[in-house]
Amino acid sequence: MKITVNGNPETIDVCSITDYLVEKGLTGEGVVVEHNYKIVKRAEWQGVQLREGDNLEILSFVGGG
Amino acid sequence: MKITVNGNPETIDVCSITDYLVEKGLTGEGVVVEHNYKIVKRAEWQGVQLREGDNLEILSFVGGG
Amino acid sequence: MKITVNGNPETIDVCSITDYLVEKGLTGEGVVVEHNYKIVKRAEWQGVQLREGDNLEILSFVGGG
Amino acid sequence: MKITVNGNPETIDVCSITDYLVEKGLTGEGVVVEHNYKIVKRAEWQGVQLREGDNLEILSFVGGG
Amino acid sequence: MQEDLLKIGDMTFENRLFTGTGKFSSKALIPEMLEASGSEMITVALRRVDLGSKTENILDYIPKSVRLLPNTSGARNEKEAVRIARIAREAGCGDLIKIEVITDMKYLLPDNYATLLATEILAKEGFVVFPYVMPDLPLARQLENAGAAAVMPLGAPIGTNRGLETRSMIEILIENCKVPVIVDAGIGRPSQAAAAMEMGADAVLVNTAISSAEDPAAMGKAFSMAVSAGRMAFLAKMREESKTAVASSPLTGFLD
Amino acid sequence: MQEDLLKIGDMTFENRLFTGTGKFSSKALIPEMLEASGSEMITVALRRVDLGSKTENILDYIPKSVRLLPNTSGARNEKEAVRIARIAREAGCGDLIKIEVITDMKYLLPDNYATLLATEILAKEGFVVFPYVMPDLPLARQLENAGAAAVMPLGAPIGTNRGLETRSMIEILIENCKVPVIVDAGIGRPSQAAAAMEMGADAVLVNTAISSAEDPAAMGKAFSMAVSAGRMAFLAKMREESKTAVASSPLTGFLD
Amino acid sequence: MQEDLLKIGDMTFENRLFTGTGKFSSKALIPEMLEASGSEMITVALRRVDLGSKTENILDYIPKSVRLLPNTSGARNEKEAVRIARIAREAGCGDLIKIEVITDMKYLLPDNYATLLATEILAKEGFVVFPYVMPDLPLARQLENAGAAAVMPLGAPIGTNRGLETRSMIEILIENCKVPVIVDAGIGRPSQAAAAMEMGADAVLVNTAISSAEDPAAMGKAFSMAVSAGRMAFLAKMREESKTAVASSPLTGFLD
Amino acid sequence: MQEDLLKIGDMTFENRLFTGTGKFSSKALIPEMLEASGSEMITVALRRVDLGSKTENILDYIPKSVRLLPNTSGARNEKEAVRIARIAREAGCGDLIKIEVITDMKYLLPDNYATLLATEILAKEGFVVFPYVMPDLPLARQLENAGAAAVMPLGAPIGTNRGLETRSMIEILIENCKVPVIVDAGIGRPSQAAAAMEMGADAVLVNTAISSAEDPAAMGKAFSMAVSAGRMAFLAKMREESKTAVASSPLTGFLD
Repeated sequence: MKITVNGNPETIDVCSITDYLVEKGLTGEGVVVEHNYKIVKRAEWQGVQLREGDNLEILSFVGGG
Repeated sequence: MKITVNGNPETIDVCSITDYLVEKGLTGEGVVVEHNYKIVKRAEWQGVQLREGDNLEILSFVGGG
Repeated sequence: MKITVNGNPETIDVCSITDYLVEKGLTGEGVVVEHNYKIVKRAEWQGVQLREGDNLEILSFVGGG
Repeated sequence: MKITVNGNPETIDVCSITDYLVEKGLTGEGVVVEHNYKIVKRAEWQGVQLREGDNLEILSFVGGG
Repeated sequence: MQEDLLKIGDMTFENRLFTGTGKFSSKALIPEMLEASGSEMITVALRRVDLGSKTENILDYIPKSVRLLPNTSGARNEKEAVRIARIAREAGCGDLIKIEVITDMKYLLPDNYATLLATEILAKEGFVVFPYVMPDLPLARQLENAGAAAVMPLGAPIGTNRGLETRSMIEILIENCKVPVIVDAGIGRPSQAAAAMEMGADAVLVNTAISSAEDPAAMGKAFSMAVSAGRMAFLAKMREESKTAVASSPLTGFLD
Repeated sequence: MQEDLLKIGDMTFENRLFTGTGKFSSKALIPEMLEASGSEMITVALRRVDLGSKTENILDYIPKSVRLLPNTSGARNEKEAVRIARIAREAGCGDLIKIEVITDMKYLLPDNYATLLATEILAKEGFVVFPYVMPDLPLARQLENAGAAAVMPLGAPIGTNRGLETRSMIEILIENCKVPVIVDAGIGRPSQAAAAMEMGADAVLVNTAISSAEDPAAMGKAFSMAVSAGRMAFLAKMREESKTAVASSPLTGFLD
Repeated sequence: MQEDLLKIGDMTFENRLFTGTGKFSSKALIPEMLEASGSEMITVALRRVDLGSKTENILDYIPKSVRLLPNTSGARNEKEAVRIARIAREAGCGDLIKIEVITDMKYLLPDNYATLLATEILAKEGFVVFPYVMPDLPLARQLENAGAAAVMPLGAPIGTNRGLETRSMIEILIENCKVPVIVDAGIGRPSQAAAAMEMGADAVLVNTAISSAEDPAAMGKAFSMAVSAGRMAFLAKMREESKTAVASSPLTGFLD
Repeated sequence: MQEDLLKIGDMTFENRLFTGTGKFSSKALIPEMLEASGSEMITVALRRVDLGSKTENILDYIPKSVRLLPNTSGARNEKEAVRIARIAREAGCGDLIKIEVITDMKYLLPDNYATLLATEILAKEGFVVFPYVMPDLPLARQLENAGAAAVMPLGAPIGTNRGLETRSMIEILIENCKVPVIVDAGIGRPSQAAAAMEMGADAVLVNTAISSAEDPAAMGKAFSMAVSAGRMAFLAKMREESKTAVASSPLTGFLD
């Protein structure tokens, strides 16, 4: 199915946010996820199944002043 | 009758704004009048009769930077 | 005969300082002459005959701050 | 006998520079003595007898920038 | 050198020194100062007439040829500023208004945001708005969008005579603003006014330093000359600073 | 305001901007600049005539009404300075001499002591001596005792346009010198010249900033106006700086 | 000297130098710098993960003992700032947020009013808000009323290393603010950081000058020492400047 | 960072802050200050013993590990300076001498030429000479040729706390002198001492600002840290100032 991640289209198999992040190796500290424009708390990642057309924003900290 | 001028109570005889200003010698350039919190154009001064309880603000220019 | 003018050797015919300056077109205001390391006043130029081995410095004003 | 010490007249009994300094309690480190306008090394204090009319300068360090 | 006119709204000015009527020991000094300085615009404030004493009318001391720039001094928020502006216009001295909203009574610093709000309202009503503000580029751009005719950043707190303390922020305004930048407040010496003009400021407004000088007319003339000098130097293109020296006389030894 | 003349030796000057002939792109700009600035004294240097090329005489470009101040540029010690001074006088342009002894070729800083020695000799010979020096009060007093007609401290290295970098030392000279103090070298902007005059300097000498401007005549006029402005402000007594603000409009609220 | 702790909200800091993670040539230099400087709080920014490349996590380079101060860089208005702040908190690094709303892309100057609006919203949501602003007393007071934990005025535009260009406006903030004043942006040299502390600033935030130095650890230590030195001098009460000299040695002649 | 030692003559110093013993409210504060600051060299003056009162010996308050730098204060010409230097050496505290010849009693400015003459004589006699002078490159070169071990230019008149007023002239000394440049006099704040070191000065001498602080020990430590910070920054290579801003956070919008 098709979803949008950080602005880019992507095709994935049905899975939870956790599954997706694990696959991408993005489970580290400081990673934040917006699912369809709503922040999803880390504790709830496992429970959220991604669906066709969903929008994901995956963010983390970078150097800044 | 009693009116308020620049915040102070005053007792005057019935008259127009013009009459009042003439008496006070305040007809010079740059004088502005608010009658009951509304600006009254110079041209209309003559037509406005002061009434019991009216509020007058009489202003003019002073030194300022 | 040979003389030195402003540090450079020159060969000239016998003549006075005035003759030399006239030939060079250097008679204008502000020109100063040292003859054998002594300043020669303008009034005395005519009287000084140049000799073999003489040293002349001819100076004038230029732009400066 | 009379001598001058640091610009002031003083009357003392015959004695050496050392004797004088000991009496004044000025034997500490950093004290310097000029006797009749010549510096006297510490080692030579003992040998110098003060005479009528002598001039002594006794100096030491003070606070300064 | 061809004519160099300052355009603000539909007005043009030859003299880039603006002045103020505050703090003269005697009103009679105002016309002398205007004469000596050649200033073409001067500020005035608005207050209640004192019915008790017979106070002279300051307008009688300002030649008709000099533009009046009423200010909104006394305003503590945008509402009061708007009210004062409307009254000032009613006084029949034109559409110019210097917006001055001050909440800080110690340093008399303007409230930039209230000034922006008042500017939006008054510009819509056809006023030619001169907002007096802290030098702040993002705000200045909002003032331009709101229809301000110019921006008047302060050089230092009013009346301190400390000059261009906010220099670097004003330079940024000058570089980026589309409307004229008029340095207002804090300028205490002609050299400071000249420096503002050399930076590229469009004009300077000086009140205290002139009106409280021992000789206001002479000081007004001094500021006027300094402003012209700074402007002329700006137009005549000054050279940059150089780290090492550059000889003005030939560098050769005398007889080399 | 009554006349304000600068006296140096037995000369008097109305205009307190002195100028220089160095570094003009064309000599023809010199008379224009003198005309525009009204400068009453200008410096020149002395060098060997170039016998090869037909060089024009700089004196042809300086109106007789303007005083010539020959300098001793090129001198590396007091002897050379004295020799150059004597030659300059012989050139028939009067007794004025600006002593300039430079040993440092990067920053062109004057050698104060050699300058003092040359001043002693030349003052005795009847020269009107203008010593160009590092600002240094003890030295300035020795120069006065040696007969200097004025003291010319540098504001910054020659030609740097960096202005009054030595400000505090110059202020001390102004406060303590009996002879006129003329700030020379380093002044790059009219505002800096005005600031020097506001401090109480008696005059300013500007060469590079004027001669190397795109428009020397305009810049000369700008400096002249700035110098007058600064002088006028000095005489009109400016107010001190104040830490906190002082209102120029009534401090009362609008309707209080 | 007894302990001198900085309190912000319910936090306390011994070290008054705050640092940033921007512009290090290698992330590995960050822990060295933190070790050398002893800085107890450091800023970070938030961005989309680059799914293409395997980028290391900056948090791995920041010891747990050092507080994280996420900023809202990238926000162009209050809405974006609020959104970034909420996401940052969700990242599990606490309630601190440095609000940075920038509309001017050349000088990167903050939009004071948008920053005020974001502060109001976020303070209500329990954030400990550090607003980065142009130094402006009236605005700072509104920030205090809005619940800001501190005020962070800029000394000069970000990354310019020009130091305390806004000095006089910052002094006014220090004198009048109830919350801590942290000078942020533009500080390029330890001496400038020391000067800010001597003025009475509560802390200084330095990023570029440290991270882009040839030796960031050494520079971090230099800034840390300078900040302590300035603070210590502020507490030890320095003497005022004096116009004339005051001898440090006895003024008498040697043998008087 | 490897060791960074200051070498003067055959001495080496780890700490680049030199101090003075003048104007302490109590001599007992001197050892505390030396302890807190870690200063390795301190100045003293020489005067007639007061035979009337029992004055304590200042040397009792200076640890043997700290070098003594006697000055020639009180000298009004080179002869007196030489005489004082010889007496000081006789006192058995070594060959170091700070030459201080002052003729101006208001600003206490040194007489550069008399100082040069004294330096020539004393260097020949084997003294390690520290001449205290007005910053003046041509003179500094003559001092080097005369055998001075260092040059000590003043930043501002003694005791004024006005800092680096002569900054640009000192920068020229630092750039061109072969012997160490030690900024002496006028430094009132740690930030000023740090700035001197950032410029590349080899050391700083501070007396009044430390001894007349409310807490001399704390102030001594503050200056010592500031001097180290400035030196460290100088060695760690600071970046230049930049006219426009340079982002420390990614310049992209948050979600771009």
